[in-house]
Amino acid sequence: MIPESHFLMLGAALFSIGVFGVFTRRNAIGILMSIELILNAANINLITFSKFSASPDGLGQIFALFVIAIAAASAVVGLCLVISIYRNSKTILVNKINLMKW
Amino acid sequence: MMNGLIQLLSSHGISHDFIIKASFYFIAALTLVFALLVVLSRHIFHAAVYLAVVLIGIAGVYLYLDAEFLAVVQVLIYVGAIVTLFIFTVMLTADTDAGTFGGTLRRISAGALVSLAIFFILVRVINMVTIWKTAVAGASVNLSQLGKSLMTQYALPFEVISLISLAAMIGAIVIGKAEKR
Amino acid sequence: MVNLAHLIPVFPFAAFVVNILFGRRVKKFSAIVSISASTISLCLSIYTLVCFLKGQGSYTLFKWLIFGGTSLNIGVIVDPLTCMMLVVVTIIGTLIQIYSIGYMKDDARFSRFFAYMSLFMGSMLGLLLADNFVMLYIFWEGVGLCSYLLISFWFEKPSAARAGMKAFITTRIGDTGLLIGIFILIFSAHTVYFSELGNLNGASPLFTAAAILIFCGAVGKSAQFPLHVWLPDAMEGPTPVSALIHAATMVAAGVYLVARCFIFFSSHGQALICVAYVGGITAFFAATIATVNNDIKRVLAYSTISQLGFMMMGLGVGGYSAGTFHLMTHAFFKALLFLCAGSVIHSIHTQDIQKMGGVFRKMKITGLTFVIASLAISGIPPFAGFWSKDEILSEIMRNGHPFLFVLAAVTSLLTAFYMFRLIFLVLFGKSRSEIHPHESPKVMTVPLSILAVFAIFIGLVGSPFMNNAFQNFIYLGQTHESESLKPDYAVMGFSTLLAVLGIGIAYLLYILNKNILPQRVRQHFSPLYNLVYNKYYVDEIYDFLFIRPTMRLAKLAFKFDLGVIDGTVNGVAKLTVIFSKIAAWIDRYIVDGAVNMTAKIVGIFSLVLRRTQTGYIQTYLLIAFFGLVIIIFVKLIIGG
Amino acid sequence: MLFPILTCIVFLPLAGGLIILFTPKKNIGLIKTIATAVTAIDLILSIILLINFNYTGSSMQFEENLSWIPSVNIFYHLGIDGISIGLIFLTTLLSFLACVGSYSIGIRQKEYFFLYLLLATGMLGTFVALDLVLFYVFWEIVLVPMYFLIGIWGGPRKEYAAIKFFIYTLAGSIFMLLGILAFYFTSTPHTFSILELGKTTGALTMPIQILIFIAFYLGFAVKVPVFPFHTWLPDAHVEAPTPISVLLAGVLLKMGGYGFFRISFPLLKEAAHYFVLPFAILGMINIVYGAVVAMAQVDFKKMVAYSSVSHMGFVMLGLASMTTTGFNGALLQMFNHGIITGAMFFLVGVVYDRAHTRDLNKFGGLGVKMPVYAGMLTVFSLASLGLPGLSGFVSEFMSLLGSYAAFKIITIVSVLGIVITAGYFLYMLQRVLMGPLNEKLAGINDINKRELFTLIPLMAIAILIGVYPLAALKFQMAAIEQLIQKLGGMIF
Repeated sequence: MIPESHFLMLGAALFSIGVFGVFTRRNAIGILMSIELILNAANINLITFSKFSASPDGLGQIFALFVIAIAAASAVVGLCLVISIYRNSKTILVNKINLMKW
Repeated sequence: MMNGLIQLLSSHGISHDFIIKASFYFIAALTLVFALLVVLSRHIFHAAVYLAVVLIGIAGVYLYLDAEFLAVVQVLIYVGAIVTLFIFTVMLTADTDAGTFGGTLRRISAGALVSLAIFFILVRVINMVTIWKTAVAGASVNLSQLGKSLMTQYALPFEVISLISLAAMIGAIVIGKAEKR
Repeated sequence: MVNLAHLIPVFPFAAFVVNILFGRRVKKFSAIVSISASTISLCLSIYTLVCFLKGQGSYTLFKWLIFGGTSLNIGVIVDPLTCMMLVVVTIIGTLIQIYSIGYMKDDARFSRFFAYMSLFMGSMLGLLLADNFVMLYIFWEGVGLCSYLLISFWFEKPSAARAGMKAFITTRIGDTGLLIGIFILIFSAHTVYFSELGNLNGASPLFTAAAILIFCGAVGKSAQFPLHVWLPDAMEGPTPVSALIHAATMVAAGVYLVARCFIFFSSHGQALICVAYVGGITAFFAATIATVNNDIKRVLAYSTISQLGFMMMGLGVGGYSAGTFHLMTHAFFKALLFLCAGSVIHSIHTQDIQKMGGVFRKMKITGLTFVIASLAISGIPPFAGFWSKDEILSEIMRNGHPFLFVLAAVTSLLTAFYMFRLIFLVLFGKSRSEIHPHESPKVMTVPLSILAVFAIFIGLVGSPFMNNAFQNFIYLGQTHESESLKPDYAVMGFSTLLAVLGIGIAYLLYILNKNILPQRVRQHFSPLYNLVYNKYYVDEIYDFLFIRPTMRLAKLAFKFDLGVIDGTVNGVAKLTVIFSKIAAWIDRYIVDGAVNMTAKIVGIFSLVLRRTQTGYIQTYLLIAFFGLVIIIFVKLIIGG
Repeated sequence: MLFPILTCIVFLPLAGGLIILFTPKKNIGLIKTIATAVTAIDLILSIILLINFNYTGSSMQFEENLSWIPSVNIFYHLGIDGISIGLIFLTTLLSFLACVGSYSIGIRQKEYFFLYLLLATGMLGTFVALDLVLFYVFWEIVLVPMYFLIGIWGGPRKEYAAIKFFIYTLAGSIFMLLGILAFYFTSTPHTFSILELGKTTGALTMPIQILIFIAFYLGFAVKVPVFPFHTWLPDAHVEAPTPISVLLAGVLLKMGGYGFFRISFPLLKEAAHYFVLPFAILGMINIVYGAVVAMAQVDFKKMVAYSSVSHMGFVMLGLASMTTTGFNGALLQMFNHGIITGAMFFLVGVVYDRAHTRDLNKFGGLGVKMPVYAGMLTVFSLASLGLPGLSGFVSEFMSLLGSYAAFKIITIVSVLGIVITAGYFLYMLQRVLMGPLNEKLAGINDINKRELFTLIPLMAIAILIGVYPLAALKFQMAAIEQLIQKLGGMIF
């Protein structure tokens, strides 16, 4: 059997790639994608734990379901924001959107 | 469904265990590569496609974790709905700015450094944690059990999730609507 | 025989209060008030004399002051010396006050004059009656005050004001000596009363010092040698004042004091000798100045100093009765002399004898009394002066003081000379300037004639013809061993000879060849003449030695006070100001500097941080995660 | 004593002051009547005090003792004995007369009379307080109004004089505060009361006693004033308005001397004996130096100020003598000096109001134009130069006599000081009264009824004490005797 830590390694790797993506991506959508990656990494961990630990009724998997639902909701909202930003300032490059900058 | 596939392969004389391991590592490597591509690709459209591939890979990994329902759900929702949504958005905002990826080298290196650091920390933590060593490989969870617990024990979160989805929908419509002058 | 002695000074004081308070309204009447007061005192003193003869002694009245243990009671001393002085002072006082009605008739402050006169009478009588040193000192100063007030009576004249001040301060210097003497007596001898002075026989040097200090008080008051400068200037006051105070009574107080503590002095020999010599020097010294002075009153003033010196000499050689006898007789004829001079000045309004001459023809009575008085003072036999001066001369001879005897002889010669120089210049010869003398009014001439009678007959009281009644009276009750009373004819003859010689020289110089001889004498001995004429420059010396340096010292002290002490105070103030400036500077640059520095640091620091606010969300996320990483990393290392 | 007479005397002026605060500013007449009435009642009270004060007892009389700050053991403790009775009467008398004398104040009468009454309270309080803290409080209360009184109604250099006065006295009083605290901490049952401290003085070791004595000395020496600290006095006097300089000279100088009598000597016996010689020398310097400097003065008021320095020298001398006569003389000298110098300043005020100058050379021949004034000035000048028959002589004579017992040379030098005193007073009389009339002052008119009213009582007292000194001495005899026994001085 595949040892449980490998799955966790995979999750960790995905997580760090997602984080790297968030830091370096200049495009708002790119950032959102990276966030999806991060969420999936979390899901992997959840399911791994539900499989290897003695949780009775697949708690991890239920939780993962919920995560997916929320991820979907957040993605939707994020994208709408991106579209409205685009409509306002014709760009979604993060370093151009700096109204908040003092 | 996973066991069926394995039987199919083992009959061809490759030992049962080796097959599982090899296939898993292959899928994992594949996922990671495409994940990197998502992050590093110059064109945002390519990134979206690569994202889809990564998500399918992850679905595959779920199978190894005896979470068939989730794999299906993953593929169905994530890839089907969310990635398509991304692609729509990309189309809508066809930003002419070339080189979506980039930014100064300094920022990239800083980002890389931080993410690597996080990765090492996580790895360190994984190795440190010992409770899993004792845990025995739990029985797989069949779907009906999942459905029952969802409806009985976790009814409240289930309702909350529905509310969140509703809120997200309304929010999206409101933001998406063109402002009246 | 109830004791009324203590009432004697009360009446003059009452008259003083009346005149001072109601002076302006009562105007002329004030003279009557003060004269009646002094006549009452006269009767009382005669009454006290009579009581004394019947054996009434001194008595104490009430407690006045408490020093720690001992308490000081006020009392009255009634003994031969006091009775004699009381009678003399009241007689002369009354006569002079009558005289001054005429003299001061048209003066603006008539009532104030009489007020001061009765104040003087009161304090003089008080002084005579005081039975202890403290009371004596109080009236002593009181008398000094009156002389100050009366000398500077016409205070519009600055010279009068200065003379008054000079008199007061000089006598005051003498009084401090007296005060210290009293302290010594109170502290070491534990006694203040004259009666207890007798039993201080222990001749310790401290008591001798006390005796000399007390004598120093007498020197101040009786204008003896070092402190005589004030008497000639005191002539600024009206003539009756000079007559009463500066001839008869006050100046005699010094002699009275020495006589009063004669027992104390005699038990300490050195003090007595010192008295004698000071007296001798003063007598001779003053007589020389009198011979050349041209102001009629100043001549008489110097003659008073000389006669006082004579009395001091008498007492000094141990002649208690001789001294006191001369004191009594001198009081009469000196007062008479002053009053005559007063009436002369009153009529011709000048005091310079060079301008006078031939006054006798117009002022018969004044002239005659003037001559009688001069005869008395020069010591011509039948008159008073002869007997008392002769007594002193014989005493000096008997107690074996050759040098003093020569001094006394020369002085009496000079006395006769300057008196008759005065007589010839003023009364006889031609008047040297257009003066038109006229006889003084009755109110002035009557006292003159009464005093003239006294001047003639008072001497007989002590003469052998009335078997030395005065001497016995003075010594009543006390054992008197020193004086032998047999008349010493040799001395009598010698002194009469001296007197006649003096008069002859004066006659020779001033009448016979008018002013040839005096001029020639003057040129011949000009340096000596100038020295004597300028009163041996004593005033100038004093001024140079004492007055100017004190003023300079005062100014110096004031400058010192201002400069140094105020200087230090202001210096301290400036110092604090400088300190505060430095403190302000420090505060501004260092403390403030530190504050600004921190501000700058914070500024720099914030600049650094500011750069992180790039506006990219990613950088914020990066920093956040970076923080997370560090925290976990540290936790891991430490957590282990 | 059921009726708290002392508290009334002390706080009546303050009450009057408060009433004045409420009276309208314009109504000057009312203000003046209130002030005069209050001070008059105060005077009557102090006379009542005098009448039923029993001379024989040397202990505290009319004592009032309430706890004020119990936690720190401070009591509101009042009481008088032979030493303070005379000064109380002097203070009430002078404040009444000076109040009458203040009618000539032209500006801001309301504040003036309020501050004046506050000052009166402060002064009275100092003399009756038997608790060190209460004493210090009253001591400071006196400073503030005096500062304003000099600072606002003063002459040309008033600010300088006021500040100098204030800081000088304050500096001194700070040391005094140290002394008080030292007393508090060294006394076993931690008390401020002068009486208790008096009983337990044995406990203090010599060096502590010396330190405390020096601390108190600085506080009191500034007030007396003693030689090096006297330069504030002439400035303060010259610039202060007449009635204020009367109070300043008449009463404030006595607070220093009183301090020595009440605190320094009885409570610090050994230290007092230790410092006797410097006291005498300082006293001598005060007398001679004060007299000499006064001789050189041209300003009338400054001359009288320096004469006060000289007269207070006798107080120091009397204190140094450690004999009953010396102490009696010193205490009486304070009383007499208050009366005489108070009158002198009134007289200076009279001339200043008419001629608007204090330069002695500008006067001349006033005797003709102002005979009554001339008489008054002569009497008081003679009193202050110590002419027998007037009060000045008695106290000077006793102080000198007392100090002669202890220090022979110093007394002799001080006696010479008297001659110089006679010198500068007569020199002043000569310049002011005698000589030709100065034409500028031709139109001058004589002393008026009100000014005369302020001077008559003072003259009466001066003559009374001069002629019959037992009248004043009998009050203080017992208290001085007891103090000397405690100090172990000579009963000479």
